Amino acid sequence: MKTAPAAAGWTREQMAQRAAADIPAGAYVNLGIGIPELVAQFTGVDAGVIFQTENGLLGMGPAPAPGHEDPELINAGKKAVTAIPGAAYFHHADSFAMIRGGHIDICVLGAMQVSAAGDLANWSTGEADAIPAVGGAMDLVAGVKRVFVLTEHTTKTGVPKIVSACTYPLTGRKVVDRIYTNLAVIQVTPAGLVVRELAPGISLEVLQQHTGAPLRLAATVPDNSPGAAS
Amino acid sequence: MKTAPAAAGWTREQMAQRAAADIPAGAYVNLGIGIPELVAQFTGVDAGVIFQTENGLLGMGPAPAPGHEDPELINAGKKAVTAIPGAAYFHHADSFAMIRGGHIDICVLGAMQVSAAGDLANWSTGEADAIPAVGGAMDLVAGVKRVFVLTEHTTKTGVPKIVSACTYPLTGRKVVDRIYTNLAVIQVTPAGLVVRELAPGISLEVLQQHTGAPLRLAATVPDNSPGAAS
Amino acid sequence: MRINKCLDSAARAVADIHDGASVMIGGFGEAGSPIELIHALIDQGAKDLTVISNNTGSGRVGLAALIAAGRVRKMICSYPRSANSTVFPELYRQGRIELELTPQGTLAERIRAGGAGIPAFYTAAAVGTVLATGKEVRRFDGREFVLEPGLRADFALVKAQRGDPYGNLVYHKTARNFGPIMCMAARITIVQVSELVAPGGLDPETVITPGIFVQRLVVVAQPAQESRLVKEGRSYP
Amino acid sequence: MRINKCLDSAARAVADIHDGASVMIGGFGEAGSPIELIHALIDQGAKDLTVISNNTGSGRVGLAALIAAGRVRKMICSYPRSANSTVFPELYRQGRIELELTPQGTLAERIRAGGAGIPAFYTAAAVGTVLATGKEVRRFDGREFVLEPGLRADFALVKAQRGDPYGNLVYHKTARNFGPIMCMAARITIVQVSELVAPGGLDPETVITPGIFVQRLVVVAQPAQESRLVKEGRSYP
Repeated sequence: MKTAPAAAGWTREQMAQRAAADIPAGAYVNLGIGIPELVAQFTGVDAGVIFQTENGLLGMGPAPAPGHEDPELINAGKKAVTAIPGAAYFHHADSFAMIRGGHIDICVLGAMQVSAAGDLANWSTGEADAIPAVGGAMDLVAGVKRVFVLTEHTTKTGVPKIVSACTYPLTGRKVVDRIYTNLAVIQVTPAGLVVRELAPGISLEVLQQHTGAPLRLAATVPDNSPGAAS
Repeated sequence: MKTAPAAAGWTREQMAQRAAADIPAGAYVNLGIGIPELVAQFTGVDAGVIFQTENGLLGMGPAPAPGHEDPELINAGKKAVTAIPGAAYFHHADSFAMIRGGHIDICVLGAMQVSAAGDLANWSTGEADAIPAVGGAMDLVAGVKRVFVLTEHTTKTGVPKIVSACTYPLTGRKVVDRIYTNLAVIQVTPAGLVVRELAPGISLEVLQQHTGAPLRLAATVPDNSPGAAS
Repeated sequence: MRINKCLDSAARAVADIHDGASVMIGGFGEAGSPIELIHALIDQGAKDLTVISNNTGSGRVGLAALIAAGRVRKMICSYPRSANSTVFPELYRQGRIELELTPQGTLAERIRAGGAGIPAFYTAAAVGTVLATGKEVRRFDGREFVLEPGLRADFALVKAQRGDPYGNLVYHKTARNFGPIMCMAARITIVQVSELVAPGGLDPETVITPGIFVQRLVVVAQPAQESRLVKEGRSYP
Repeated sequence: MRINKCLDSAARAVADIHDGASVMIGGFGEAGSPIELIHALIDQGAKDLTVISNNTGSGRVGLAALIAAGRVRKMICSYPRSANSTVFPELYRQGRIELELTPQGTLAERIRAGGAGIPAFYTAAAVGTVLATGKEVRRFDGREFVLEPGLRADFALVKAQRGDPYGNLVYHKTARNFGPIMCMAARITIVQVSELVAPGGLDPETVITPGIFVQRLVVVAQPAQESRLVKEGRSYP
């Protein structure tokens, strides 16, 4: 069993797939930029899931075929997308009415840091020469019913992103419900962080070494060990 | 020259026409229920004037021909209307955003009482068994740039509607710009009520007898006396 | 597994409206009034309702019939009297129904705020009048405004022209009125449409209510016209 | 005598934008960015502008070119950095441009409130973060909210798809974004449309911006695509 920065676990696609599996039919979902965008590959309209993008589209479909991009049909990451049959366009105030008003069921966001209390930091390093850019992140975490974080478990240099208390400027306090990383699925509870699932080959001990806040195992955790029947 | 309740002056149509003459080209106008509705007969889209009705239509046209009424195309008085080419429909919050946001240039309203300070009472007698019903009147007087009152000068029993201070519950304080009655056109100014025009055959003395607040004559008043050249 | 919010009857759509529920009911006069949903609610029997609607209905059908049946404890509205409106005035004078009178634009904005997650906002409407009594007054840029709370409800009953199974809606002329904002402000929004189309049957540029704001949809192909029923002297049930 | 808000050039439409003016500029990235109106504003020369726009442009065309020309004293926006965005970051690091950073939904709602005559409202966004510093915090139903002021401007520059002489507008897909609310919130709203139709040429059920919110209209039949200009390394002027 590995212990050090080399802990690998799930791929980005597997992380996205794991998060997608927790999105129930009937859900309206907003996907953040980066790994969260991959979630759309594993669920969608056929599974009863509809994606909202805060720049004014409910019913966002996949990227268009090359050469069919419309520079005025984009997602919040300013990438070309499509609209599904049954989509709707609206302006920014209506879009954030949707978000702020609690109509979006789940948003899946990236993170720089998540605290044991569910605080999220994902918009600024707070450094003096950084250009602060918040976008819709603060509105999303304040308004959406459940916030999923989907992120590598540590930074590229192995520094834990899951911490006792965030050191970066916050996006919101006590807003994160669940954390999906390459190593585990972790639930934020009033009693702290609870590991619901471990990636294959990852033990609680290894996970804890890469985590800056205390973890405990849920009562039932699926057996994802390499030898288990799949 | 007559003095008593028999003071007649302008007809309702003439009152409406007089008010319409003061609506400049380019104006967006909301018309209240009653005599104000008649204003639409004397100005409109060909004069560069567009009517809004607060139940969700910009570009309200005249009543439809008999038999062509649509019970879902109505004005604020719940009468059948039409929509001009170049009209737009919208919902109630957008409609009152238009009103509250100062986008309507003029509204023409009926009145139960108007005070010398421009206070308006037009929604309730305040009696114990009256059913209070305010509709959009308070939003209109608070939001529209200029409020014209169009009303008979007195009640049917000859009681002045223009008073020193309203005794009925207010619709708004210091909101009325101008008053058009069957007897005169009166401007509300910080220095009190100023008569800008007298109906034919009406003297300032007669007007004052039918008015519950002090009046003074404007520097220049058009000669509407019966003998004057027209 | 695709989303499909259509139910096969108005009765099923309103089945879980509970005693004491707050219910927004669309319409400005008869335009946009969801008369078949209201009649289903009368049949269903829920009582002690708080109804949020601009008017109080006319004759003895639709909203007026719901009030006449004694099901409404309180009305929040801007204009509780109109032509052919006798039911509410009678009960009100008898002290048998409560009234929260709100300026129409404030009512609309309170509903929109409720749906948009805004707990309160300031407006100049009603400043200096009896309808501002007891409300916080605050000055911005030298002008006075009153604080008004957002308004939400357990249920909304709304009439639209056309919808798709996702709940996307378009309306008909001035029947749009309170529909789009009430859809936003209720926990469960129930809509009657005259016509149902497949997903993609509505141009996404022209959708007025995005489906996210609608929970249930019922087709009423030929909705009754309230003013005609009133003229004919009909009453419900 | 009928209303006709069309002008024959972007230059005439922006001629009276004064030094020190506040200017809302539509668009989310390049989608909906009124690039020809911005270029006309660069030519016109107004300076010390406060610009309200979600982003700060990219490359050295459009909004980025206006900033590069030193005409913008202050930006109010939610996301001042993006791909190919170098002009704003450089000036910001040099202390030569002011930034008021606002969460995107709060920015949108402040603009909508400004246009709707609401001087201030409460929102939960940014509560407990540095962006709530100095703002009034208030509890409603046990939850904290911050007070945010409505936002108005002297001018708005907006891009739409089609318009009529009364100023009624429809937009194109996600280029709609901030356009409709900025039209509401400016004293003078100037719109470039790709296509002009006669009154009645837009279905009144599908109008997104009613003409009352628009003061001037210019036809730009083939608007430039910002990302293409950036790719080609173009700069304005």
